[in-house]
Amino acid sequence: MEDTVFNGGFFTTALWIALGVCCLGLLWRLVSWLIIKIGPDAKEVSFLQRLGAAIIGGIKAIFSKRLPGIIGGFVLDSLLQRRLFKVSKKRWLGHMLLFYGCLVLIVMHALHVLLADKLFSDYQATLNPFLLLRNVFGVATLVGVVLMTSGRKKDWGKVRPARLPIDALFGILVVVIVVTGFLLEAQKMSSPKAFNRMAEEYGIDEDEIKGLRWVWKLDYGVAFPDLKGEPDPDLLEEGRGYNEDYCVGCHSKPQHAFVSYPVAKAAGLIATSTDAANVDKGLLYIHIFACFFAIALLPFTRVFHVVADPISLVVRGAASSAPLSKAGRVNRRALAMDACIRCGLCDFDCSVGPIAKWMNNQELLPSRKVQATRLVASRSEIKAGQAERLAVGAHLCTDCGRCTDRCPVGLDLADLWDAGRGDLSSKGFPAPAVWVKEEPAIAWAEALGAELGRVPPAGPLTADRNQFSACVQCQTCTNVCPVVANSGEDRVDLAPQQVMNLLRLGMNDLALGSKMVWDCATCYQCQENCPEGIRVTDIMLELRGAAWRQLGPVRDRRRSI
Amino acid sequence: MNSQDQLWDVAVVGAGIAGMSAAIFAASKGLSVLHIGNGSGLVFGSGLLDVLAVHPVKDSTVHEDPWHGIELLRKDEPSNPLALVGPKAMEVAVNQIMEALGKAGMPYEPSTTNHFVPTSMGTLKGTFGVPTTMTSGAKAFENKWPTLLIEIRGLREFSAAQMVHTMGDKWPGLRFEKIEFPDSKGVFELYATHLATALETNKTRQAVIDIVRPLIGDAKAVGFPAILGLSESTAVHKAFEDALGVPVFEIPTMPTSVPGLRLKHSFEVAAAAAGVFRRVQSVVTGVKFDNDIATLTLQDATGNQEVQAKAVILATGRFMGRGLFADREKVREPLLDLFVEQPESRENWHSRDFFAKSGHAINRCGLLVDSKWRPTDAFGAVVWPRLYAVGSILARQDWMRQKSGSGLAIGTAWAAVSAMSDDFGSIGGV
Amino acid sequence: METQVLIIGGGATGTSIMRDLALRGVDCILVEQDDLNAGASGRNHGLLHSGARYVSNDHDAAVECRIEGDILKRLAGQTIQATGGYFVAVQGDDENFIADFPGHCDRAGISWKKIDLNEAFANEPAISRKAIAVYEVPDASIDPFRLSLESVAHAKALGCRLLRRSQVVAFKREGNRITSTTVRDRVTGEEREIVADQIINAAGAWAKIVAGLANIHIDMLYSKGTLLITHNRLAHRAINRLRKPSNADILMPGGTVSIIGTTSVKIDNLDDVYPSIAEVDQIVEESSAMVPDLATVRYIRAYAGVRPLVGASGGDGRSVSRGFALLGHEESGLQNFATITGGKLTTCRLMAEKAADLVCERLGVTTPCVTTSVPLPSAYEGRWTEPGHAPKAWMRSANEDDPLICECEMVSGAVIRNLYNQLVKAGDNPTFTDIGLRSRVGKGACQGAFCAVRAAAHLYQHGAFQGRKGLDQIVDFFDERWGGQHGVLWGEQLAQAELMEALHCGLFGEELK
Amino acid sequence: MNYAIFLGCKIPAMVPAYEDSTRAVLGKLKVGLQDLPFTCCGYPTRSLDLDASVVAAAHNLALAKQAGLAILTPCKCCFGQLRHAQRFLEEYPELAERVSAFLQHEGLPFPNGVKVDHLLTVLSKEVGLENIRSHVTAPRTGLKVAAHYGCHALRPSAVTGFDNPMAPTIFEDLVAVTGATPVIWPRRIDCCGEPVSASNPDLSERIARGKITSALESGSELLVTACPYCHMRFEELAKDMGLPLMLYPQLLGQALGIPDKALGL
Repeated sequence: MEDTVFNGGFFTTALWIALGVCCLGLLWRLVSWLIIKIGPDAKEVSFLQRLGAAIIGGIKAIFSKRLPGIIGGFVLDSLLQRRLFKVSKKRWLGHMLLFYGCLVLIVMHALHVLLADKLFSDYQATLNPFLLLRNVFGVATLVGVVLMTSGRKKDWGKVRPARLPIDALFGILVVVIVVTGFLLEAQKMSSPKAFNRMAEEYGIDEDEIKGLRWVWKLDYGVAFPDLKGEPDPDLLEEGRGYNEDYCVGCHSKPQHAFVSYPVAKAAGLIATSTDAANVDKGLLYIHIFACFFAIALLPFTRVFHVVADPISLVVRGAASSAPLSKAGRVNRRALAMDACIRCGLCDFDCSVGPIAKWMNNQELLPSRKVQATRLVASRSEIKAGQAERLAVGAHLCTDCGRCTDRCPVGLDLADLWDAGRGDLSSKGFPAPAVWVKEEPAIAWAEALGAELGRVPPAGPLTADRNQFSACVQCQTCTNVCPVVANSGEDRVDLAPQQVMNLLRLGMNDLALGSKMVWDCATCYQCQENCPEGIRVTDIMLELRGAAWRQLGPVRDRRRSI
Repeated sequence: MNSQDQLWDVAVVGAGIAGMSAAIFAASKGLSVLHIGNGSGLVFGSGLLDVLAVHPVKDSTVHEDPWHGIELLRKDEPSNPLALVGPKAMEVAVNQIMEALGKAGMPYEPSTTNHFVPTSMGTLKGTFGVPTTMTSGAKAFENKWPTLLIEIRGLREFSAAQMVHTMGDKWPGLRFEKIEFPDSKGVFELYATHLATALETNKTRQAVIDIVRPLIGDAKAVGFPAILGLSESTAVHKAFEDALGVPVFEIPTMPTSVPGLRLKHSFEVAAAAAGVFRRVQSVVTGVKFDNDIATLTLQDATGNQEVQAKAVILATGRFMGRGLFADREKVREPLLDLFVEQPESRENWHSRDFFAKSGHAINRCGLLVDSKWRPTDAFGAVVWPRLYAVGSILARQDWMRQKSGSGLAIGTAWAAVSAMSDDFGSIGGV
Repeated sequence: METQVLIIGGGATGTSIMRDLALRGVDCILVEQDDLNAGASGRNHGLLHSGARYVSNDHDAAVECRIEGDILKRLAGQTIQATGGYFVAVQGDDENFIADFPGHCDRAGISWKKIDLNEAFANEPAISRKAIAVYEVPDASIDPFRLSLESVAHAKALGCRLLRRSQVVAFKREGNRITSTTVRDRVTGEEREIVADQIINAAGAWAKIVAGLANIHIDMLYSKGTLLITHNRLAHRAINRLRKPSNADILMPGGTVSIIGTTSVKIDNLDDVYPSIAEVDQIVEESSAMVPDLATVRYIRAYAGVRPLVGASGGDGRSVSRGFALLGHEESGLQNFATITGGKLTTCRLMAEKAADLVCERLGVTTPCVTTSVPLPSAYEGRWTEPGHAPKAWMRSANEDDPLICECEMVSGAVIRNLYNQLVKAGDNPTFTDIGLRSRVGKGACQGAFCAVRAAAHLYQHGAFQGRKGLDQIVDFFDERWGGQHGVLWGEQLAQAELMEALHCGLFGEELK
Repeated sequence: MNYAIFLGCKIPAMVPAYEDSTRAVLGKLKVGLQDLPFTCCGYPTRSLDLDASVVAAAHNLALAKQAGLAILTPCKCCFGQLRHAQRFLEEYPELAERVSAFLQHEGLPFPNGVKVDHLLTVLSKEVGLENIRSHVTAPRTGLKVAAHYGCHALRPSAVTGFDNPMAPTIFEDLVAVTGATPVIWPRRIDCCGEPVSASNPDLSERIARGKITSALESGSELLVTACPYCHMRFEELAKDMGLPLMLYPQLLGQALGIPDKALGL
């Protein structure tokens, strides 16, 4: 029957289309690693340089002394998922079941003509151990899917790693393929029609078939509607003889199909009607087309990481001794876009995780930032509000490198964040310490005044009148300030006592945009030495927060005009 | 070591000159000293240590011999704390502090009389203890040496031109030159401390020397605003004298002055050397006494703590130091609500003339003490047997007009610590 | 010297008359014994009345204020901040008075709006939570120094002259005319004669004394009013107590500070006008019912002005009409002498118009008054009295020759030099006090202790000062500033004053010079 | 003695030798260290959002509280920030309430009363100078060492309680224990320049250069730091200017006879 399916023009066409889409997709993704530009330095390298870097890198990796290490790393990190194992046993188990379940099914079942038949001389889908194994791996796949998707909410709380609908679709496809596989198998087991077709193929005559039918009803679970009651023992004995002669060579006992067989038994009652309704055909179509669809979809979902990740890990292994060339780095970042599976393990350990939760800004988390980095690099315009959230994420990152350490696929995330900040910066969203200095303080004050009229105090310290009432204008704060002392020709616009004095005068607006506020080294000399106990440095820090909150929107609005 | 874990011999509250001196004196007598206060008031110091220059204030009589001044004071104002300390104790005390400061990096010229130091305002300041970096100024004026004063563009509080204009009639050979400090191009406002720290590096110092050397001409001395180094002033000053070949002196300026910061720094080092345990940023919010032990409540960012001491020295200063606080009704001593001798009503606090000849009455208000420097109530009764008060918080003095601030602080600290250690001897406290 | 009109007194009235006449093409000289706005014109709240203050007891004055206020807002807007004003009644205030207030406002044509208490507290957190009613009216703040400085600048541009520190010491009378006026320069002591066709006595509280020199008696009452300046600005709007006018019931924003006043104390002698300790205490205690912070806030200055009240013969100064008096003195046989006095800062333009009308009629000048239509030009010398202007200007234009001199009010060296040089050019020998009047120098927390030193150094560095002038000026300036600090020396300001004395007496020994 | 070691973000990523040498030295001196799942101390966030920075610190303090441990951090900025957070939690009760609710949701206690120490204070006050001296087997006699204090531990002293902010001695004492000679140099308590290295690199370098010059002109042969930020600021520059640079536990470790490799040298 399979042959008829594959020989049919329709199926073949569909398969070729699916394979074609898959190949084009793969090609597109692979090429994109040499095209996507992330980081300000990406503009400095050409496509050819990047191609060269990729090829040379690959050759170097193969011929380097590190090769055994790379291979070892590949085995441990890719095949055995060592990094994942360290972080979460459950997720590791899920991942292994899913990946190897799928892999075996593909090798042994889907591509048996190409692979299994050649690997195993005695390969027969209906023979043990293959019959048993197919069920085992089918179940493994399903268990893997369940393990991978369950309990995530509990692990991550409110903060969730990024998900795309297309990834969910692919997951559903996998489940559909496996489930329809089981159903199809069960249907075949219980189907008299299938039995008749086989009998016909083998030219079994009328007499022989009587006993055989009983044997297949009792031992193989075929639901013959007309066989009722107990069989004649002789007839059965005879049938068993025929079975030994004709069938056993190709058919193991279906009980080994420990999933399909019970299903078949359960489905036995309606087997005739399903036969009549050609359910087998329907299931087959679903099964096959789900496979085709999955093939076509593969390069466009995160499952593509099965291709990207080993490459990423190899690159990591190859590069860990010497830094990559600029072109290599740029390629690497592009590859990261595909290699990132958004597993969220980086989020789990992110140093600013608590801050992300508190600020309710998931853009602080690495798994989101990978996407954001790509977004920023690929768009010429970013909406102000969105950019603001992205910028917070980019600028609050502490560069602790834990995400890079934890990443199961070995991405150099630290480099990616750096590049992302560079891109944000060149798109007009540098760190506040940078953009505040774009305009003199007086210009900020005028812009702010035009919008707000009256500028509210920067915070509790600034609002506290008694802070400044104690000031006797002695300028000790400035005298001990290393910033004023070392500014040289790039003089500070306002000395610390002048900032304090503006606050005393109630002219917060003039202090907000001051360069001094951002050049403050927060060394606390002023605060320590103030004879009146004014918390000069704490106030500077308070002003930074206020400048960011109050001047940021002004800047965005002015930019959008 | 944590300050709350032990019973201290003495807790000194306040870290101006008086508190610093009291802590150093007490520690050098072998007492364990807990010293509370941030010492930031010291930045207002000029580095000069006055003992007594003016008496009587209403006649503006300036004395060259401070000991003679104190003798006169003893006759005219016998209850003035300076008179109570007396010239002998004063001399010992001030010399001891000058020595301690010298060891801590701020040496003073040995002295027996007042010196007249030219100030940035163009006035002459009669004072006793002169840092070695300033002594040649007094000599240059005294001998009317032809002298060059250096003005630095951007240093706003100091104009050598002003000094020359103001003092020129009494000092004919005085002239000035204006220079640009190295690497200060485009900087509008310079701050003395920054120049002082810059001069502690060879490159900047050499650059200034190279600028000044050709300007000296016939000058026998060169005066700078007080910017010759912060913690290394002796070395910087010496380097200038060596390179310029004439005496070099600093001129005391407005606060925040470099010598004020030096004084603060040197006192901290001297206190540490004497074994004083400092709680710099704590504030004493309450003191309770029982028979033998005082319990002080300290407040800092980590909350309240209690420490215990056998004796307490109050050196919290006047209004600037928060040792006294005036509301509209009266002057109070905020920590212990001690009795404050003061004018009857606010009408009498200040004269309507800022420079009134006899000064302002409120400046003579303060705490009254017995012969052992222990605060008393209005009727002369001691508040607690081992609570002492020193420095400007004491009544019946006007240190600003008498030019006696440091002497008052150091002398009373010395006298009180002496009285206290006698008491410790009698109770076997040490 | 000869001129058509001699104006005596450089307050808001005198300077407005000068400008009014100048605009009509009449030549005039203004003589001022001290400096501009040295009297009541410089010692008030700086409140441009909407008129609401007077609706209950003086309908005409209320209407006059509304009309004049509108004219000034339109033509001299640079001197005015449209702060708006609240009238606030607190528990215990007269309920009938509160209830009648809106109706009175309507009758005077003054717009008002009842403000929900919570909204009022949100807008002006300083208001007492014991407030029971709040109305909003279009009060504004006016800078009287800028007004006078720019009026003079305008008049001078049109050819009129100003003689500061010039005191009238005698009039020569021939028949029904004063033929010559003797004026003494109070700095040099020199005397000179000024021959004028007409003389206007606009000497404010001193009008009685000036008239006395011409043997004319004016029935005049002196009412001293004391005001306090806080270290911070406490409210955005003018906050008036909604009750019968009494002590300490107006809190005015003055740029970066607030001004609370006043009192009303009858005095007989103009030589001794200073804020007494008792008045200061009274203001602090009474005002805190309306704005509780006033009980604890840091005050930096106190000052007192004298209200000249004409035509009364005793009784409480406040109940006398604030309306002004224009006296032609024809009854005393003089044909060329007139006195204008009384009135309010808000109505100074109107007073000037009336006075100028009178002398123009006597001179035969028929050009009508144009001060209701010609805007007051902004002038460099008037710009610096506005609190908060100097820091902005400095931040815009900072350069190497322009360091900050007054850190409290952030007045830069260039401003001080320019003001100084302008006065020198006008033939004066300027003092720090003169510069202080034309800028914010010395008006901040330090009250001159730091800025006077820097200002002197700066002027020496630029060659403007010679000899001992710097030290002399510093000492004089402290004395002048001390007068204002004296009344508020407790708490933080006392500590600040102690620092000032420690530096200037303790360290520099300036009292010994 | 047992501490939760708080490495912060910079040490593992940028100055791993600091971690190695700290662990080696403390191991030798029998100070027990435990690793907790700490996150960012909040210091980098303080410029933009005070509340968030306090939460970040409180989260870590709460982990230590839960484990019943005091915190030891080798980073002066983490030290200062954790101390500051404790102060802000006291100063702003409303913020403390919100933080408390947040931590409760995470299953963590409110972190009052957690002891926070810097490596140097632990060595000086808890381990004790005499105790350390008794372990010294290879004294660095004759070596002139400039100790760089680091601002965020020293100041504001009211918050950090590290040492006398004007005339500190703790670091010199610890240098002396190794047998080396501490140099009192003019700029020893000044800023290293690192906090402005991103926003104003020129300024940052001028400050750092000034410090190194000051150390060199005072005759120092080695500059010692005890903070990853300061260390990073000096790393390249000190080498260029000819002043060797070490982390304090490296210097101490050598004196204790720990092999260089274990100290990350």
